[in-house]
Amino acid sequence: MFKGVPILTIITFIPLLAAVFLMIMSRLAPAEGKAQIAKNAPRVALVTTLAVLGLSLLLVLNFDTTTADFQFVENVAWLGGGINYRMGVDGISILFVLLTAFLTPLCIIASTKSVKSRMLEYMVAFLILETLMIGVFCALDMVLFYIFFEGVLLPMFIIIGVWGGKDKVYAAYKFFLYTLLGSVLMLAAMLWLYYYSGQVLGAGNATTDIAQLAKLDIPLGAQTWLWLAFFASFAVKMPMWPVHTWLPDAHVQAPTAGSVILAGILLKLGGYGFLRFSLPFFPDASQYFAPLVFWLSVIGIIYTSLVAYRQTDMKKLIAYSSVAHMGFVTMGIFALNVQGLQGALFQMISHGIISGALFFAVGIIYDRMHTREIAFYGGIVKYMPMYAAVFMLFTMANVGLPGTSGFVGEILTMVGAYQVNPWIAFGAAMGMILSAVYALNLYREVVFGEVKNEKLEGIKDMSIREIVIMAPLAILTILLGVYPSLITDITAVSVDALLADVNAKLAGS
Amino acid sequence: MSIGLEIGLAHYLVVAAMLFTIGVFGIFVNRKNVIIIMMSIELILLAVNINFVAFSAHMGDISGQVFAMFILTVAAAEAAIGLAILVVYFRNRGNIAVEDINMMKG
Amino acid sequence: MLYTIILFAPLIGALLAGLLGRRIGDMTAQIVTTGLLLLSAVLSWFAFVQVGYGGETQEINLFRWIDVGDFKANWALKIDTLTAIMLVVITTVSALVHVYSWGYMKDDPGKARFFSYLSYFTFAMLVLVTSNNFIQLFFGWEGVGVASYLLIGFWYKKPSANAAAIKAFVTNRVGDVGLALGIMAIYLIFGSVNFDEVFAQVPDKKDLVVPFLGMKLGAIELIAGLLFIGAMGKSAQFILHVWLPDAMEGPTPVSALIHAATMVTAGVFLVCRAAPIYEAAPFVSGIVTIIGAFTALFAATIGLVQNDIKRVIAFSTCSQLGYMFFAAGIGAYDAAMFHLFTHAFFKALLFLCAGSVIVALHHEQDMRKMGGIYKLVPVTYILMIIGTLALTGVGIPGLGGFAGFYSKDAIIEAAYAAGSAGHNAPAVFAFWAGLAAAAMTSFYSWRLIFMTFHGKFRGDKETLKHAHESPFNMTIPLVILAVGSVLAGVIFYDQFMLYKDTGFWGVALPEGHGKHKFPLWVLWAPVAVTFAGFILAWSMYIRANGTEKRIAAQANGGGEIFYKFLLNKWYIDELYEATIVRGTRKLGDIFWKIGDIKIIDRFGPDGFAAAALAGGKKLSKLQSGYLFHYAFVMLLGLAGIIAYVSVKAVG
Amino acid sequence: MSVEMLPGLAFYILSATAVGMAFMVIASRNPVHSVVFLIGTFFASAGLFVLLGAEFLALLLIMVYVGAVAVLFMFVVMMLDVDFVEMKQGFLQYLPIGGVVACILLAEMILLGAASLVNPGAGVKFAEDGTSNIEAIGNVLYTEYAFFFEAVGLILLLAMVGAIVLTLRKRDGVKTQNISEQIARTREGGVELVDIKPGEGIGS
Amino acid sequence: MQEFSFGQLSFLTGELVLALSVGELLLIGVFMKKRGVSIVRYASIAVLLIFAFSGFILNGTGSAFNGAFISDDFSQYVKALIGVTAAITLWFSRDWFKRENLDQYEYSILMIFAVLGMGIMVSSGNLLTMYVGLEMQALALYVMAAFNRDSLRASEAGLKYFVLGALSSGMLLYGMSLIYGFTGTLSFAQIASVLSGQESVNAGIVAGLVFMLAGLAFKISAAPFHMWTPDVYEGAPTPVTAFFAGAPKLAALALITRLITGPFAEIQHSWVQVLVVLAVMSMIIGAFGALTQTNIKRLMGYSSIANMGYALVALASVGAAAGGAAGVSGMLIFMSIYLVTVVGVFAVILQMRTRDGALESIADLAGLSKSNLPLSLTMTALMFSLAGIPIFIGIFGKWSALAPAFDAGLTWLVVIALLSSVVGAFYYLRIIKTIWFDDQAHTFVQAPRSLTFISSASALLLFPILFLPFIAAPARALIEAASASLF
Repeated sequence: MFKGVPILTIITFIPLLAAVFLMIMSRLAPAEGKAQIAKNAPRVALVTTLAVLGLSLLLVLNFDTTTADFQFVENVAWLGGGINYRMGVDGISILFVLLTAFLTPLCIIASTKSVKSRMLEYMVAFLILETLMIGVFCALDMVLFYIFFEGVLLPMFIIIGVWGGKDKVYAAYKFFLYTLLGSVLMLAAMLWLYYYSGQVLGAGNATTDIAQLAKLDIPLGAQTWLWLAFFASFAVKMPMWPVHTWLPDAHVQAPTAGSVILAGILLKLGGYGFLRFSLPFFPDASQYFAPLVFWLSVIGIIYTSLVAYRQTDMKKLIAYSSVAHMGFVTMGIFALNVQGLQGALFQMISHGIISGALFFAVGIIYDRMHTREIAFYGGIVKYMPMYAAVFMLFTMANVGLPGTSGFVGEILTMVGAYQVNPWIAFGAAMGMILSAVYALNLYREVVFGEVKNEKLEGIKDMSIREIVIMAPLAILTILLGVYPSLITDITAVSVDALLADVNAKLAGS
Repeated sequence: MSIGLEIGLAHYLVVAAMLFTIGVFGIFVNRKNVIIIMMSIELILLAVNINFVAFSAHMGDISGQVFAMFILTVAAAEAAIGLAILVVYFRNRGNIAVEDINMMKG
Repeated sequence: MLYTIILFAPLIGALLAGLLGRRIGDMTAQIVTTGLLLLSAVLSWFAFVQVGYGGETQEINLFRWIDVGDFKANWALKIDTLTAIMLVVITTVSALVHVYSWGYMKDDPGKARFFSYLSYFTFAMLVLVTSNNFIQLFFGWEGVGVASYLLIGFWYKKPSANAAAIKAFVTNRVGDVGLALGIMAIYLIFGSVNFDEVFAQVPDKKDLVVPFLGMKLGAIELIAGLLFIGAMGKSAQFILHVWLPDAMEGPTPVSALIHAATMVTAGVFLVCRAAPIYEAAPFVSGIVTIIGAFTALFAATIGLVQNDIKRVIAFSTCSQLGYMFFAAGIGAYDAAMFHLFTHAFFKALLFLCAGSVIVALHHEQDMRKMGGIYKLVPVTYILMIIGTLALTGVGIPGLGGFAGFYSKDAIIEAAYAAGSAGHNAPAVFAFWAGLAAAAMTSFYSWRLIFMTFHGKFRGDKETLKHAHESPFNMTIPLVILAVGSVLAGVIFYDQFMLYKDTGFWGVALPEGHGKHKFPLWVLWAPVAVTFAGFILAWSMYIRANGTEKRIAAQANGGGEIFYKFLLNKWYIDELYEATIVRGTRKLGDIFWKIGDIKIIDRFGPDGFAAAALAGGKKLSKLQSGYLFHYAFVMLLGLAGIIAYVSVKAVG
Repeated sequence: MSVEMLPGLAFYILSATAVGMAFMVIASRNPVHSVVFLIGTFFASAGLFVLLGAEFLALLLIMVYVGAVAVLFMFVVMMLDVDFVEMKQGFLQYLPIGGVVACILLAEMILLGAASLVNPGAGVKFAEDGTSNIEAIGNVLYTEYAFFFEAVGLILLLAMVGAIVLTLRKRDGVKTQNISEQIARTREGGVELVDIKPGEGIGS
Repeated sequence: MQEFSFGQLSFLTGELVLALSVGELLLIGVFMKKRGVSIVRYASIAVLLIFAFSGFILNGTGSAFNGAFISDDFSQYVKALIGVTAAITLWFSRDWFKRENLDQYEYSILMIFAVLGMGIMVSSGNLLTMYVGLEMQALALYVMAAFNRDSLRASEAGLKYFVLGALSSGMLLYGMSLIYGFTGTLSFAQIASVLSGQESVNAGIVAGLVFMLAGLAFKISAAPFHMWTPDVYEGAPTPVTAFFAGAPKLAALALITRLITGPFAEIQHSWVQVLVVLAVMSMIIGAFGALTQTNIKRLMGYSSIANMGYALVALASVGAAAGGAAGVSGMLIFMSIYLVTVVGVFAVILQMRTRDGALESIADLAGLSKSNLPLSLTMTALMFSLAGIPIFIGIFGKWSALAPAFDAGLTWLVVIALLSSVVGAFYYLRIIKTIWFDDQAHTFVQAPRSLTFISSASALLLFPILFLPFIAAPARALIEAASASLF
């Protein structure tokens, strides 16, 4: 269907074009017309992102799940020196494209009411953000990947900083510099890879093609350092313990949609990076460091779950729980077996949906009461029964209840990890208990109980707009929990190929 | 014959080095007067000239002397501009104490 | 199709009532859910006959679920006798509870929600028992946990209800973690999570030793142990029993359905389902026996002194579950299942009767404020007596008796048999513990009857005026259950226990042990201790205003140490509160306020930022603005570089 | 003392003078004295040039420096009318550390420069073919070095432009005649018609 | 000895045009008074553009005056950049000077002189050429720094710049004299042949080289010869600072490139060390020094110090056997992008003006995004590009500059560079933060079209224009040809 059509480029850059369009319109408009354009900006953004969603769906429908090759490949000479504009998707990346395309329109809908100022800029930032996020998952060139990967920081920085809460500046800085620090080490490693490809393939043939680089046989000593450098970046992005502290701050300060994107997509960049770079490029180092990752993951799961339990701010609690859930992802990835990898992929997608939904849920009451203090609330089920039901669903999904998508990822990653080291699975299983503790506690404090705070009297239940946001998320949560093959069928071949590749390299060295 | 009076290239180079050092020294030890600094610069250039001429004479190659000549010329131009800047500064500031030239720092 | 309807009818009911509850109204929701469940129940009996008597077992694959590498689990129905029994128990009790709730929840504003939860619970429980693999079982396992959480916390305004709900869920989760780990171990060792494939391989892996958490364990023993942890959580066995008494915060029908008849028996079901594994794991089976027996005893001791009517029954449940476990532990899976079956009837009956009493007394649950109301609620009184007779296992060996008589005695006899076969100390312990618990069961059951229905009324007189017998929709289910309590033993004893002849169990359980000959004292001992318990209760609570005296004594002195120890449930809640709960909170605080803020942030990002800024300040101080400094730095740099290069390059 | 020793002796005297005077340039408190010492330095250096056989450059040095640069310095010193009394203290304050660095630098320069000569003792040569120094320079200056000559000419032009830009001031209030402006004067520029509204005057 | 022919003059067409126009323009300026100022300015811009592109148009490669003046692809490319940036900075200076009452035609003339000097520097094939070029450039810049002669800060900047610049040219000259003395020639080509014949390097040559590099390091404000930079950046008139930040740096870097690929290619072990030291110190001092700055021009000064560090990393890797051409082209790519960026940044700074006058404090940018969205977007793009945050091409500049370092075995240098860039990101972010997050401080007056055009064009170049394959690839081919011509 898409023969000869640069569909990935189109999907990636449509939002950017829309952003440029909005900016130009606002620039050209007379002063009194500017307000009008700002008012219509969400509509433009919504239409655009829905178009992207539609195209992404078409893309997935046209995706051939029987091959592990990259599909819809584009390859254009670009910056020279072996740096080409290479785009393509495989089973590992395509779902992230879809996830991004899926979450962004919801964010836009959610923001139409909750964002009070500078609507135009907000929409532009989100559209740019979408381009970058989709780009990350489509990029098959290291430089291109880096550009998208890091570029994401920039609209996010603005989003947190401009539309954020009280300590937005601190949070924005922390978010930005923390992740940047990790990423520059990755950049150093990328530069080294580039240099090394020149060494191996002959001068002048140096390349940044991910597929070609994956074929290189990198010496063991170098692998160690390179792996650590990439790890520095991805671990911060994930985020893994102990480099997670930026996340709660960023989440708390970011506007609702920002949190959704942050938890839903940005955290996945790290996991995706592990799959795309660390494993195929440095299989030996990955194996060597797998225990380290395991322990960090498990410590992270337990530690952050406990911390989450003590939070007094809803968003912070969910943010910490995100860290814990990402622990399952890293654990699964470095189990280096089918269940682990598939589970990690699944967990990422599912967490994208669930945590997104939870942040939306917090946003719904935040929009009404303008506080995220848990203690402020209580008993809102009385006025918001529908909200309570939806919130319950996602709380349970967050807890990893079977039948919701949260379960599948957790159990698969744990099955994967158990095969390597039962201790790890045991530790992660502790996280299962603790997640119940903090999630249900949150639910109890906010939703159940008597209405003690009179400000809560008559708080309105979910509006149509909010239902429109939550419904698809709820449906997907259950659908994926009941029929996870929707995802695992798409990822299976690619994951198998990745594993085969890694194992072949491990056997060879 | 006394060794000390056998004059070779090295002697000239040492003299030039000393003049150069004095010039440099003059720049950062002087705290009071910018004009002295300007003169120090002339000393540095003089040291360089001695070097060039000595090498030129030593090798019998005239280009070193031509170079020195151009340095002289440029030095004159430089002095002119330097002094012009100094005059401008003096007009604005009212004195030329080196210790007072620290409006911009940090 | 039959089984599909049985399974999904409750789900449909739950969804309709839950999602559209407010649109279609409470009444419609009630009708829909109850109707669908009745349908389900009727079909279940049909299926029970088909499977149990017709020997028709089958597996129905619905659709794929998790399918990753070899890790495959389908949504499927596995129908064998074990399942069929559970189907009957679940749907029947559930249907009756639905009906009962029409009356019990009459004035509650959240009726649709309540029925939705009930149906949802039934669905989850059905999924659990019809599963053909461990993963689906786990789905049901956790599903019932959630349903239980929702139902315990049904009255969400009550903080105690909320706390109890969370406690139930979290404690269950602890067990679930064991189960999950067990499933992972199963997958690792057998390469599959399907029951048939796993059980078929058990003999091959008998001697396999695997490392687990630094220990070397027999693979099968390990799996059995982990699965049992799951079972302990769900079935409220000692250590993980703490949630069950608190669960009584929920509406009484819930207690009857979930915390007596069905969910709590899931653990027993699991052990029986995994019988091939436990058969191959003698050590863990011994542990199961000990824990079961100890729980039977332990819960009974606590039951002796409780004052909340529902709590007494709850501890009784706990105790009875102990019986089932030690039966399973000694290999008498048939007896365990039989007791499960009969217990479902009389325990549900007891709970619902208690509910009837509670409703009659305007939601008063404290037995100290009851008394002498048998005339006001005669039906309930009679039915409760029946339930008590069934629970305490009244009957005459050789002639017959109430349901409990058959099943409980079967267990005690099986324990004796296993113990007397030698080399089975746990079984011996179980036998004596079982007897002791039987005595206590009798005591606390009669104590309950006496305190509730006899003597003088001790509560608010105003309440007494409005006390009335329950409506029909509440009493009819009671009657049906009472019938079951009386007859379930008699009718099904042969099928359950003598299946060598009937072929009732089919392939669902390992080969049974056949009929034993027991010494006469073994046959009579349970009856004897039961009678002893009754006499003691009567003498303490009926004779000469016993109840009032006791209550007065408690109010004055608080009783002796032993009494307090029992009343406070061996102080286990307090122990957990002091260690685990507070430890968790403390640890969370430490990690957050010290770990994250004082260590990671302080030495990480904030520290770096501060250091960089300090460095920047130093550096800009060096930039003094003075010409001579600048020149000096240049010269210094020049001299330094020359020195460096001459060392590096020239040498 | 033989005649051969004369150049050597002259070198020592001249170089000692040059260095000494150079030191006095930076050490003397009065800038006027500094300028004088500077001139002395240049004279001594010119002597060294003569010793090296670069007579033309020696003359040039004196002409350019003494005749132009030093005079310029003097001119500026006088013009700026700096308060000389203030220029007294502070000289020795930073001397030690500065001296150490200067000495290190000097040592390095001598060690790496003069001491690394392949033949440090070799004397200087003079033009072999007997052409005089000025002739030799003249031969190449406008041929081989014509480009540089032109370029340096531009630098002088630049210096001129620069110095003028910086220092030339048009003073206000100094009336000069501008003929072209006077001739180009038109009615539009010279006459202003003002529409005076009643009661406002033309004050504003 | 090569005979002089007029054909050789075609190699220096650009320089000749500049030199000849100086006289004409001076006359125009003198006689046309007020009107002459803008005529001279536009004429100068035209002349500078002719200078920039004459090399490409005539495309003559070769050398004149016995190899003293070299014209090759490298010099053509660098001159094109220098000419264009000079023309742009001259163009956007107009408004500022007018408003400050400083509009004088001499400024254009000085600019031409400076560019002429740079042209000579870039093309030099001889120590004397190099010196003449450097001095011409330097003298013009001294005057330009103090151009606002009624401002104390400008004259102080000029004075500092002059004194330290003279000191540096003294060092440079001293180095030259040593080189001359120890190789016996002024010509680059002959120096190279003398050095290639030697087995071991004479310490005098090393010393001479270090002195020369120290002198040149001053021109590119590499630490520890950077001290003048912040002060002069702050004090000089803003358009002059804009000019300082770009063209002279490139010219001096090109000169260093010429030295290390030409005469001293054989003794790379001596200069690699120097460049590495300079690079490390520059990157660190540039990064940390800027952290506490409040004046945006000063901050840009430190920023340029840090950026020169990256460029030096590229040059240091020229010493590697394999990385030579890659190092040079890395430097050229980096500097090309850097020039685009700084021109843009200063175009923005020039727009910081209220009715009361020009502003230069970072705090004055507060809340700019509320009052002037296009300008703040532009500034954001520029800052992110400088910080090396992708989607702007700045990161590719860094990539190109740092990649060759691996060939030279300077991995740790890359790591230092990248880590220091994180520190650097901190202060660039501060500007962005001020623009977007803070409450509005001022409303700037409407900026002239030239400025807005330049600033937004620069931002657009950083993204997306330079990313377009059909622009990026030819540009890179051009740069690679330029750097290949040195080897």
